[in-house]
Amino acid sequence: MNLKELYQEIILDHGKNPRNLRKTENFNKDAKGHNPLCGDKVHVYLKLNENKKVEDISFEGQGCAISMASASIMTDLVRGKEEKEVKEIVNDFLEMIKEKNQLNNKILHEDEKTKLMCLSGVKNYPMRVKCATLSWHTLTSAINNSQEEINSETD
Amino acid sequence: MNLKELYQEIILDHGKNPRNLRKTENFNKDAKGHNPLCGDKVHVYLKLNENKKVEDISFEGQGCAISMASASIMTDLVRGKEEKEVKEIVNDFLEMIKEKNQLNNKILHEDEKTKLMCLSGVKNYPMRVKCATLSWHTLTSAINNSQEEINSETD
Amino acid sequence: MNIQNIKKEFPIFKNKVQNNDLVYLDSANSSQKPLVVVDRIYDFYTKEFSNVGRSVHYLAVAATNLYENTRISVQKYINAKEKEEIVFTKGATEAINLVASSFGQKYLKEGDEVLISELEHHSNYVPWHYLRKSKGIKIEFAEINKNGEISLEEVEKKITSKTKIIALTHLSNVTGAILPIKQITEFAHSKGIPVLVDGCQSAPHMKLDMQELGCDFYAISCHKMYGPTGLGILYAKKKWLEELPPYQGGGGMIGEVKKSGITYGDLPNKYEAGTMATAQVIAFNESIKFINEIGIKNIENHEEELIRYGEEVLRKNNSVKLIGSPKKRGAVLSFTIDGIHPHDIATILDEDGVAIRAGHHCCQILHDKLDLTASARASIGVYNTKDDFDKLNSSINKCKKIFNSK
Amino acid sequence: MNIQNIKKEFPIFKNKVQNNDLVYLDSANSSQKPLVVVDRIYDFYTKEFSNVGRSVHYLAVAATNLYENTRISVQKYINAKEKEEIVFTKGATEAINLVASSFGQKYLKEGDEVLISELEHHSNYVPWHYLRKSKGIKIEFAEINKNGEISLEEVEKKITSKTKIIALTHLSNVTGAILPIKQITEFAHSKGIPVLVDGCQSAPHMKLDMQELGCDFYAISCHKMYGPTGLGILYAKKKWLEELPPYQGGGGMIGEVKKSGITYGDLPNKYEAGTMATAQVIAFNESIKFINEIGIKNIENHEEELIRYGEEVLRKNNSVKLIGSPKKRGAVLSFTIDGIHPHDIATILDEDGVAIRAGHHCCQILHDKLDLTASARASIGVYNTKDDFDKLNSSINKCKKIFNSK
Ligand SMILES: Cc1ncc(COP(=O)(O)O)c(C=O)c1O
Ligand SMILES: Cc1ncc(COP(=O)(O)O)c(C=O)c1O
Repeated sequence: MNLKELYQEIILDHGKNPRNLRKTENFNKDAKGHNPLCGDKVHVYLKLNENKKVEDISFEGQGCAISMASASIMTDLVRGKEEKEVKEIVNDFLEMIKEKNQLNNKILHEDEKTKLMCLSGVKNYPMRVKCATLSWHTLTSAINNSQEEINSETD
Repeated sequence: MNLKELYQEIILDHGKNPRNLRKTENFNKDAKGHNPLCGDKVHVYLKLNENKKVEDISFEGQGCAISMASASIMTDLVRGKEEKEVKEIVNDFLEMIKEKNQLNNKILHEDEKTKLMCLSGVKNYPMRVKCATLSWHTLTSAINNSQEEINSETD
Repeated sequence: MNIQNIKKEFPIFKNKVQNNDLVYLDSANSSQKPLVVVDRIYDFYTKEFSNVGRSVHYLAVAATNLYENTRISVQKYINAKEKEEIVFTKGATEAINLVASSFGQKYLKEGDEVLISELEHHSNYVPWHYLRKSKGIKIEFAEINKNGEISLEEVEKKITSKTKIIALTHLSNVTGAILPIKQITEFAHSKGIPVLVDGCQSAPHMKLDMQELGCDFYAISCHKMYGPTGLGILYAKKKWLEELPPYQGGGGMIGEVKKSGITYGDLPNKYEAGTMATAQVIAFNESIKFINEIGIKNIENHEEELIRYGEEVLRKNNSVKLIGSPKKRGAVLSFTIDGIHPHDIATILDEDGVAIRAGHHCCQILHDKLDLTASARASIGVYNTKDDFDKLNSSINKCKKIFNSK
Repeated sequence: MNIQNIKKEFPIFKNKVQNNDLVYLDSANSSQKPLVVVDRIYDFYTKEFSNVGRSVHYLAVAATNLYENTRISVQKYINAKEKEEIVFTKGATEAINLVASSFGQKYLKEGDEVLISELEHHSNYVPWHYLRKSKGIKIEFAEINKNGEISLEEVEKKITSKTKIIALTHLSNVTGAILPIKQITEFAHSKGIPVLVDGCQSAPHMKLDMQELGCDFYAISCHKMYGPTGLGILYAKKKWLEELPPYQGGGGMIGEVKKSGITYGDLPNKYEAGTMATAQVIAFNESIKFINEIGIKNIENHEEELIRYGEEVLRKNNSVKLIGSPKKRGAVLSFTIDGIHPHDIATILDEDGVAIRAGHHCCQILHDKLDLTASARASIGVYNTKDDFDKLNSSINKCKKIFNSK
């Protein structure tokens, strides 16, 4: 285990000053996520334009450094992508966190991937994986516009 | 432990051929007893005359050799005694079975006491004490004419 | 593992009980425990103990993983479709109470019928009786045939348009009859009726396959399955666990809690309120490993041969009367002896170290039907041998001698 | 037994956890187990195992006696009037569910009120919520004062003519506040209202005297009290156990069972359906002996000093905010650190072997009230020392360094 890998500068920075922590005006998709065990909560707002491109994305919520950083980085990386691409990024990220050691998608630039890989430190902290994935699951749910609230418990 | 002490001739005899296994006609007191764990059942019938003397006593029921012999011997010894005396005998018996090693009452003759002491072998078989005492508790309940059924579990 | 040497895995047989070798024929009541299971409990408490699920520290994470590993082992062992279909309870009794309570609350109303059988253990009758009292439902009893079995036809006959659930034992703890659960379930489902199976007596002895069996609910008692006391399992098809209301309320089973209302957690958490039997769940994984290492098929063969032998021995003993003669008999042999009450039999046998059970075995309805107040029961586990039945038999002969029975 | 050496009785502290000495500050979640308790489980399973109550053979009789001996020990330990007032459950959660279900069924109807508090653990709220849903009762919340306490006056204020039962924690598992249960009970009884006490957090730490306390129901979690998992205790005044309907139905709790109806067994059997947690009950006797040998008064003194020390240490650490400042604090210290989420704290502490809990501790209502989503909690047992708080403190400083917090 390695705390330094978990709490990298980037994580601490995004955790302390999360980007896109607000509510998108005129959002047309949204979903809530919740981890009943620890009480972490996130609400993701999306504005897709007519071409199904992410015009804006934001989130509200409370949580640990990992979950805030994860949501912050996610919203940064996903803006401007098409719905299909977003789904691919999400899946790639979730697979990386759970099994693989790298990101395979062809959508993100190398520097974006490097940023995202900063979250891979949670792999050594199984109880914290949920913190890192909650906002991502919630994003999926927002895109699918499924009404049910995401419980990170199902991870 | 000693099986011979438990299954003395007298016990086996009374167990096999219980005396007073019938229903007293015109009984004026009765009670039912039951051991929920093993299913043993006994129904004691009493006929007290105007002087509160036991004119007749009988029982119906099913159970092991110990419980049948105990009911059989009990009914034999109690007939003709006064209510007060019956209570004393019952208490003396119950104390003997549970703690003491002898019978102290002045009502029964020595040979009657010897007969009753045959039941003392159950002292070495804690799970069987209930078999020996069920009919006695039921007799008490019949005398007190309390309506509730006796559960040997309360021993 | 060699089935002939299996007894060595059970430390209890190393010591004398009242100067006798223990002849343990009371496994239907509760089985003995192999050393691996006891060791696991010991190690968990002395080296790894923590509560599960709630803390993020190392011990808690490790314990949570161990706990969930058992769930996966159970899932695989009984071939459930998903691990969320495995709910840990304090025993089979609680598992059945859970279903009766939650199903009853949502789906049963006055006049509805629950179909059980005359073979049922009190644990599969009393919970339904509660609904009879609170909701005015009716309980119907499928009746035994002369072999002490419940046939498919009998169940079919007793189903009416009001039957809302069927709850049956898989293997009778008295007659040893194995019920045709698969066929019953198929028929029941064709009528849209769910089936609960009391698997207490089958689980330790038979290969279990929930997807093959098709039933909706299956209750297991871990302490009868070489596992620790205080633990049971409810298998339930996911759709039921999703649809039914939760049972007990408390920590760990909630989603969000507000003064005004509550949402419930995901499966199977929704049904696991409060601190669970952590150490027992973790140790039960060893019970499953133990069974798997021998192979349940090997256990089945061993026990089948054994019970056939026992049946033969007792049949040859005149004045012993076997209760039930099912075509396929599970690990149970109940009997009476003319002129000797089962309690007296058990006491005398005990003096020789032969442990059997005497009583109604929590089956008063069945004993009433058979016009018995009690019976004696010898039941086996993987550690028993033919020798045990020989000893049983010679102790029975001692009983007869004491009672001067022929 | 010397309280300074008590840690040696707990084998878990003999091994390193991830190369660190274990600093276990999560006892409010579950306590570690002294060797005597683990050994008892081991010996019971390996040398004496049998199910209780149901068979008459030697092992069964011995196990039954051991089982009942624990009941008597518990009775004496909490000074209950009679041993029949002690019911074994699978946990405190089940104990409270039992009361809510049985009491609710018999005595509660639409519009009735149940008074609980904002301090309650979900286990003392969700069971009452069920009655809100099924019966339309109302749940009232006594509110905390600024110290995180529930005062007698607040309870008095919230009682109305519709209040039918009061259910309160004895010691808050978050603020550490100890409630004036005796005074509350006296007042409640003067209005004819029974009182249930959630004793999960008090039982391991305080002298208990049911007759002195006067409450009607008291729920205990054995795994928090140096005992095995999967076991709890419900103390209930005999008159309630007599009057209330049984909870779960099954073997062992019945009187007579017929197709047409059922009568129930005597106390406490009526409430102990199915095979109980035999080994756990028997081992719990050792937990009580363990506590008695140290002396609960000595434990109280030791822990009081310790928690005062811990409080001081944390108060001195700027940016640590304690939750609640009750006049008399139990074995719990909850806190937050500005700018660092409790989950992050717990993870960083864990790296040093310091095990605390982070989250809402099953008290969402309270956290909502305090406008927190989560908190960190250090809680102690008899094995803790001042050194543990020093280590906690230096690990907290490490957190602050990582997070650049002042
Ligand atoms: C105050 C309080 N009440 C109730 C409970 C529930 O106890 P258990 O989970 O052992 O059933 C706990 C512990 O989790 C507690 O701290
Ligand atoms: C057929 C059957 N059903 C249910 C039970 C109840 O199981 P438990 O007592 O473990 O809850 C038993 C065992 O006692 C049983 O044999």
